[in-house]
Amino acid sequence: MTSANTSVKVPQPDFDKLAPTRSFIQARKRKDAIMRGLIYVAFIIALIPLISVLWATLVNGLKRLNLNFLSYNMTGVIGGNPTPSGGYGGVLHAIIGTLEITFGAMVISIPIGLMCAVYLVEYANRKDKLAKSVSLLVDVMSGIPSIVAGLFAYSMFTIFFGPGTINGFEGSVALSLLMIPTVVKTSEEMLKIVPHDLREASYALGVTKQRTITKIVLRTALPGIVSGVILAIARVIGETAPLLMTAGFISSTNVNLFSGQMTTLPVYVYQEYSKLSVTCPAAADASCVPTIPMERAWAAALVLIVVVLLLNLLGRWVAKVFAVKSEQ
Amino acid sequence: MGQRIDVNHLNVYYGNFLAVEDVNMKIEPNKVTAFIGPSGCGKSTVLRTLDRMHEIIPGAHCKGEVLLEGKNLYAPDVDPVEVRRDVGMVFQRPNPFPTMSIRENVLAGAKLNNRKISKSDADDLVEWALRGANLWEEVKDRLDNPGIGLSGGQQQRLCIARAVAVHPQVLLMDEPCSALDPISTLAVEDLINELKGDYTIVIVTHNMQQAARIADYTGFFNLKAVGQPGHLEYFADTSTMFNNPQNEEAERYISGRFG
Amino acid sequence: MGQRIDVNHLNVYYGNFLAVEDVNMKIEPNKVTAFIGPSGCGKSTVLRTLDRMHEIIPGAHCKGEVLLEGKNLYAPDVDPVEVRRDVGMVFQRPNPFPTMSIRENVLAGAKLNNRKISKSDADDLVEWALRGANLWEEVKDRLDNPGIGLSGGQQQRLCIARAVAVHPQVLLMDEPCSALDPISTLAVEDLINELKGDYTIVIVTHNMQQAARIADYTGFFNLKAVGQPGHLEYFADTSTMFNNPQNEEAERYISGRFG
Amino acid sequence: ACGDNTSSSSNGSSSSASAEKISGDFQGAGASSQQSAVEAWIASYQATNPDAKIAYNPTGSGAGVTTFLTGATAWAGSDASLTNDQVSQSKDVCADGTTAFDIPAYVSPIAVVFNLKDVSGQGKHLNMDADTIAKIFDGKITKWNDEAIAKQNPKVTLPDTAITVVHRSDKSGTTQNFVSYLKDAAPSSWTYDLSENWPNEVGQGGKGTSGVISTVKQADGTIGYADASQAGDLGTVALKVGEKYVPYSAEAASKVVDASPLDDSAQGDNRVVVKLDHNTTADGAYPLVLVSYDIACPAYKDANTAKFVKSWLTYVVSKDGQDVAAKNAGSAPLSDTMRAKITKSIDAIKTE
Amino acid sequence: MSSQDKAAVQENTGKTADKVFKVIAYAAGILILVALAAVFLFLLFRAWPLIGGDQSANAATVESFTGGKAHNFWQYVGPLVFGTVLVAALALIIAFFIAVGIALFISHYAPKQLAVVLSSVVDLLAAIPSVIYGLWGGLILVPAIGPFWNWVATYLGWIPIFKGPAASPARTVATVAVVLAVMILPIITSVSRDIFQQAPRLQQEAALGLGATKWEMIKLAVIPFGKSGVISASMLGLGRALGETMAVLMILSPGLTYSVKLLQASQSQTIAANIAAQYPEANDLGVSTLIGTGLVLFIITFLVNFIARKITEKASV
Ligand SMILES: Nc1ncnc2c1ncn2[C@@H]1O[C@H](COP(=O)(O)OP(=O)(O)OP(=O)(O)O)[C@@H](O)[C@H]1O
Ligand SMILES: Nc1ncnc2c1ncn2[C@@H]1O[C@H](COP(=O)(O)OP(=O)(O)OP(=O)(O)O)[C@@H](O)[C@H]1O
Ligand SMILES: [Mg+2]
Ligand SMILES: [Mg+2]
Ligand SMILES: O=P([O-])([O-])[O-]
Repeated sequence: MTSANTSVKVPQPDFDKLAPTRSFIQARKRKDAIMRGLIYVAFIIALIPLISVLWATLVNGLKRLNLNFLSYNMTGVIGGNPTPSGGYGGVLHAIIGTLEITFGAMVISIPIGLMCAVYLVEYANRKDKLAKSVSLLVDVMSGIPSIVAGLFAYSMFTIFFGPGTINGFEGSVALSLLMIPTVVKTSEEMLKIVPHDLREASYALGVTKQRTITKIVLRTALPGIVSGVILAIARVIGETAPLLMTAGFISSTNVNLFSGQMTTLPVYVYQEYSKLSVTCPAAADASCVPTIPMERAWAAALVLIVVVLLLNLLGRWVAKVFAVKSEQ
Repeated sequence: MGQRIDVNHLNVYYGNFLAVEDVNMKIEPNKVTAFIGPSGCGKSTVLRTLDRMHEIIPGAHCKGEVLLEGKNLYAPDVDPVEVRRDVGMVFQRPNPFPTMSIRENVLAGAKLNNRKISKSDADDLVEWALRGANLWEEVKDRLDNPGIGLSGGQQQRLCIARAVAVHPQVLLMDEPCSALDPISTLAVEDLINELKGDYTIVIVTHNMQQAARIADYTGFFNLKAVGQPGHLEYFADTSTMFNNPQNEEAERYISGRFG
Repeated sequence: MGQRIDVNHLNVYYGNFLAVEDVNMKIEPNKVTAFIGPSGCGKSTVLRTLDRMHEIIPGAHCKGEVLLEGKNLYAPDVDPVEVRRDVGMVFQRPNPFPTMSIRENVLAGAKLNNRKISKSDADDLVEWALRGANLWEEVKDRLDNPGIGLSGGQQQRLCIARAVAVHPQVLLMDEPCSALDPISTLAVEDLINELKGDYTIVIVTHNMQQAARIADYTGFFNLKAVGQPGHLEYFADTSTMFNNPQNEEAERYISGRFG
Repeated sequence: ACGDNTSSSSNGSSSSASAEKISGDFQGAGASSQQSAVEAWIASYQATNPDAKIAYNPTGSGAGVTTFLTGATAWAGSDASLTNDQVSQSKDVCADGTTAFDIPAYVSPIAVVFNLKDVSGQGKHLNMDADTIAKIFDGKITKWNDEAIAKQNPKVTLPDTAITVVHRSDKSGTTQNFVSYLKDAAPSSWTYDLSENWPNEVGQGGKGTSGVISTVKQADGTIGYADASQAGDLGTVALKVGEKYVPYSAEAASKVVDASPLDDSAQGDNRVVVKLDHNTTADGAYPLVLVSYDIACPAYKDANTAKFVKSWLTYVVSKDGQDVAAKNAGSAPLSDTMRAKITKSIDAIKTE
Repeated sequence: MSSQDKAAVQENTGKTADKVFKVIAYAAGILILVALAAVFLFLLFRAWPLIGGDQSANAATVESFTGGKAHNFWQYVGPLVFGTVLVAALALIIAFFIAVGIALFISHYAPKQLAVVLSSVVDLLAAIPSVIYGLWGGLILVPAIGPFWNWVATYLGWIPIFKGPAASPARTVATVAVVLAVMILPIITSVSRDIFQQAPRLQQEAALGLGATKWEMIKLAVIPFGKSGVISASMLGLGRALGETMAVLMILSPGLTYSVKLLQASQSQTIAANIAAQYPEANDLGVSTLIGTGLVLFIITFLVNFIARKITEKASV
């Protein structure tokens, strides 16, 4: 009944020869244990600096982090002297600036980045020249030094809105240049992982490509995309160099993204770090703190981390709400 | 009412590889047509050309005609999306949408197409489709649980319910029962029998008994050798196919049967 | 020589959900034992406890004993890796390694056990395993093509070849033929018959004819209701099971058979 | 606005200044050395002109002047005076065909700071002449107990520690003033061209004044130079002037500015450029100073800007302004004679 | 049967939306090209005086940047390129294995609860701004790591790259590489972890079923699946390391040599940090020169990504 031709000599492997030796089994076990060990060690090695960063920021930052620091800007702060409210200046203006500028960058880059990923994964053919160059250039774009992105945005705004134009949105444009490739790449990975079966199932129900993409593919990939976007925000929220040049630095609060200079938290940190210390008049009492800029720098760094943490939690929460339940 | 399908001189390619050669057949409306044949002979491939589903595989394309009620599916002005709305499909591997609950999966066809549907209609539709797929009793208390949490067999029945819920004219099934136990299989076969009053059904199966039980017509696919294209060797009504085949290859294949 | 398996008071849980309750059975060495039963009754679940495969599902755990030649698989000093070396497994869905060629897939397990396998030994092993899985003729000219490029049925046979190539003592198969056509199924059944001289074989199947054809013993699993745990309803030698079952549920299930 | 640190009493209209109140948004940019002083000036200035919103972006002198020359800022701060080229470019931004001018606004001593175990500390000095400093910074003297240093500091026991030179790694006016001092006062030991970048590969570089200071603090045996206000508890070097060793101080720095002539080669109207006399032997003068300028136009296209700049610069160079800066930024106040020259230029700003 | 009849009411076919969506997707793809072309052209435009301008003025600018050591643009940019690549490559080497290790730890070794916590910690760390790493690196790591580098210089000094004496304070390439490694570690980890977690269960079970140990299972079924993802994650990390500005600026004591003495100060500088350091005080021609170096950095990234892509393509066939 079977079509196996009996005249062909079927080789009979010698399984005793192929069986593992005792020592080889031990060696495999050892290797497994070693790899396990290495993986644990990698984890611990990485923890040391990471904990150190957080710890340093926490310890140094808590010294000046209080409600006063969060509710005032830097106007009227003279040297190391306390302000009328009893504080030493604060970061309210920088928090507002950071949130607005980052939000601006998100508004620009998430739609573009996501649609670009959709183009690459869902529409483009693998052999398509355009797609190949787009995805190559996305990689290249992710390597644009942030400072060059800043120069680009600055000159673009200079051309369109006159020389020396500096405002928050200009910073957003610079940041979006840095953010788009991260959004594209992480979204692309996540879209690729969505099983082909699901697209087929949807098409078979007579669903258009657009609806399949938005309702099945993007929906299934959503948790991954959200964490990708968080990564992208992380990539830009701490940018300093391009914002020095595009969004500027001001000690008062500016809530208008489209006009006037805007301070962001990283720029604030950097400027305070650069100031290092202030001079207290010889006659000054103990309320004048010569090391106040550095203390403000650390406190602002802590605020920055907390802002990032909150964004993270938000993203995590979104990802959880839309999570794909019990895969496979 | 189900629709008639005519396949004329169909050649299907994956890139440059000719997978199936010169298929010609007439699929009668409101009948069940089964495709049988050895693995790799192109049954799934041909099935997918009937709702242009192969087109989503990059490089896959076909030559020839597939006429649905006389209208060529491959005419330039035909939208594949509309073809697929009339021609439903159930796949070999169960593929419920992982983001959706059982209920949402059944309603997916309607919901994804932005069709407004009242809660009570939806409830009716869900129950009807799940009963048809013999899944209702097992899941009625957990309709809001994720569809992916079911066992393999349950998942496949869910997928059948989902396809049926769109109420297509033609229903294509690619080994829908290969992951089902006999009781579920029987239920699905009953469902197929019930549905053929309204639909044209084409089913790929490895189980010749299944073909013999449910099909009105059977197409036997074969391939001369591995790497060669598959072809439709013999197409006949089922009783001829199994009792008195006029084709030597088909007879050899069928006589290898058991059970 | 195959090994005997004794299952004593086995309860399997997915997290807090008791999926299978109090299973007791003796699986004879060098015989084929089949598990049958409706979908969701826990056949796959029990099968996976026989090589501790369920452990990789987070939260899955079991209580009770599984003795392999009198040695409890779940004793604290037993390494699941060694259990799985002696107890091979073929899965419901074909799962070749996608990055490997056909040849590499077959050799994957053997390479783990013996890295310094000579080219000619490897060639022999590949041919032997692929012939056993009735795949040799179809793929012998493209052993270096990716395994994932095969059709579903071919992939499953490749997976059987891969499992057999490790030459285990016990072979567990979870519906290995559900994606195969009759010819391949027959070949696999022949292979099982041939292998049982050397191995103990446990096979889950939906196809009662298959169980009747190849199994020496058959276990019938059932579940009282959905959401309830499954259990082993009846265990007997195959001819008793199919001709003269001493269990009402089993009889009802089997008499629902067809074909 | 939101979050401002204005005390409720000071922003009332109680202050009786007769001068017209300035209001509007005004931007300046430039030298980072002035930052602390400008912040103090802005805060005090706003106490009397609460409606003036002033932003100073410490982008650096070069960028500050460039921005000023595009017309985007009202004034610029710069550690270097304008070049002739820049003066002629300024025709485009200044109104009525006038050209920009520069005036000294911020004078600050540059301290040579060091960190040496058991030797350095707040207010402690080592004596050095320019030649020794030049040799140290050129890597010719590599040990703290080198003969050249020991000879000048007989009372100090110097350890056998290696010297680590710390210099600025970015382009900087501080560097330029420092090397210009070395070139003038020790021409035989310092032969490099004058530049804003550190010319040799000796020691380590730090970004900005803060980078230099923190590098100096981080290791034993380091020596660097930085704006004196940042010297903190590091040891500093007393420079040899004439036959005496002079530690840095604001008064000593003022003295050298007073003792220096104006640079008459500066082309353009109203310019007040100091040509520092690094070889001064004036008693108690400290010749290593940074003179930072404010740059403005004699006429602006926008009348309000002109009004602001005039009032702002007047305040900055006023005795009040200079005292505020001295107190909060450790700078050396301008002398009255210097102020007189400067005021003439400021008065030339047309407000109608 | 009646229920579906009712459901089959006339529906919006979505054909227009389908077309519009497609156009938007293509437009987004093309926008990337346009944006990049804009950046490139701008850089070229601003750097043009280097090529088309007065060469003696250029020489003067470069001499002012280098204190007379370099006389033309290429002499200036050469050591910068060397430094940039050196620092980024070291950072990637340090980070890569650790990152993949942590990713595997989270995806396959850690208990589920711990894995969830760790995942969020890693995501948080990926988001720590570079200016904070700059603060930490410059003020805390530099003094702390000094003794370690001393030890390395003493005992491993015979290896040329570890030639002593180790600089004190340790504002060296080695320290910067460590900081950059710490910075890119969470990025590589985060992406790799996501990929590893997606590795198909079926293949992992197959491997275990053959008697593979956990590590062998990872080698058989997880790493091949994740390879291209991990490579592209590394490229993401490398890209960030190549372009990192603030941390380098705040830590490194720069120099313009071709030396690989990692433990000595004032040996190398990166292009990005150099731009940030020189830009504020640069005149027009100086800015052109700096933008020219930016253009070179741009081209380096292009090449790195091009090569990486070739590798990924080969790996995924
Ligand atoms: N996506 C694809 N790309 C390239 N070749 C393919 C693809 N899918 C199938 N083929 C090839 O086309 C031929 C027909 O495959 P098809 O899946 O239609 O067979 P089948 O009869 O359905 O087999 P089975 O019973 O195993 O499902 C086979 O040679 C197969 O290798
Ligand atoms: N990973 C899992 N997590 C939770 N529950 C599970 C999981 N896998 C299976 N179950 C449940 O355990 C029970 C037994 O499932 P199992 O897959 O063993 O059934 P089966 O008899 O093999 O069914 P089939 O014939 O459909 O494969 C079912 O109720 C199923 O829902
Ligand atoms: Mg098929
Ligand atoms: Mg099962
Ligand atoms: O004010 P600086 O030019 O020295 O930074």
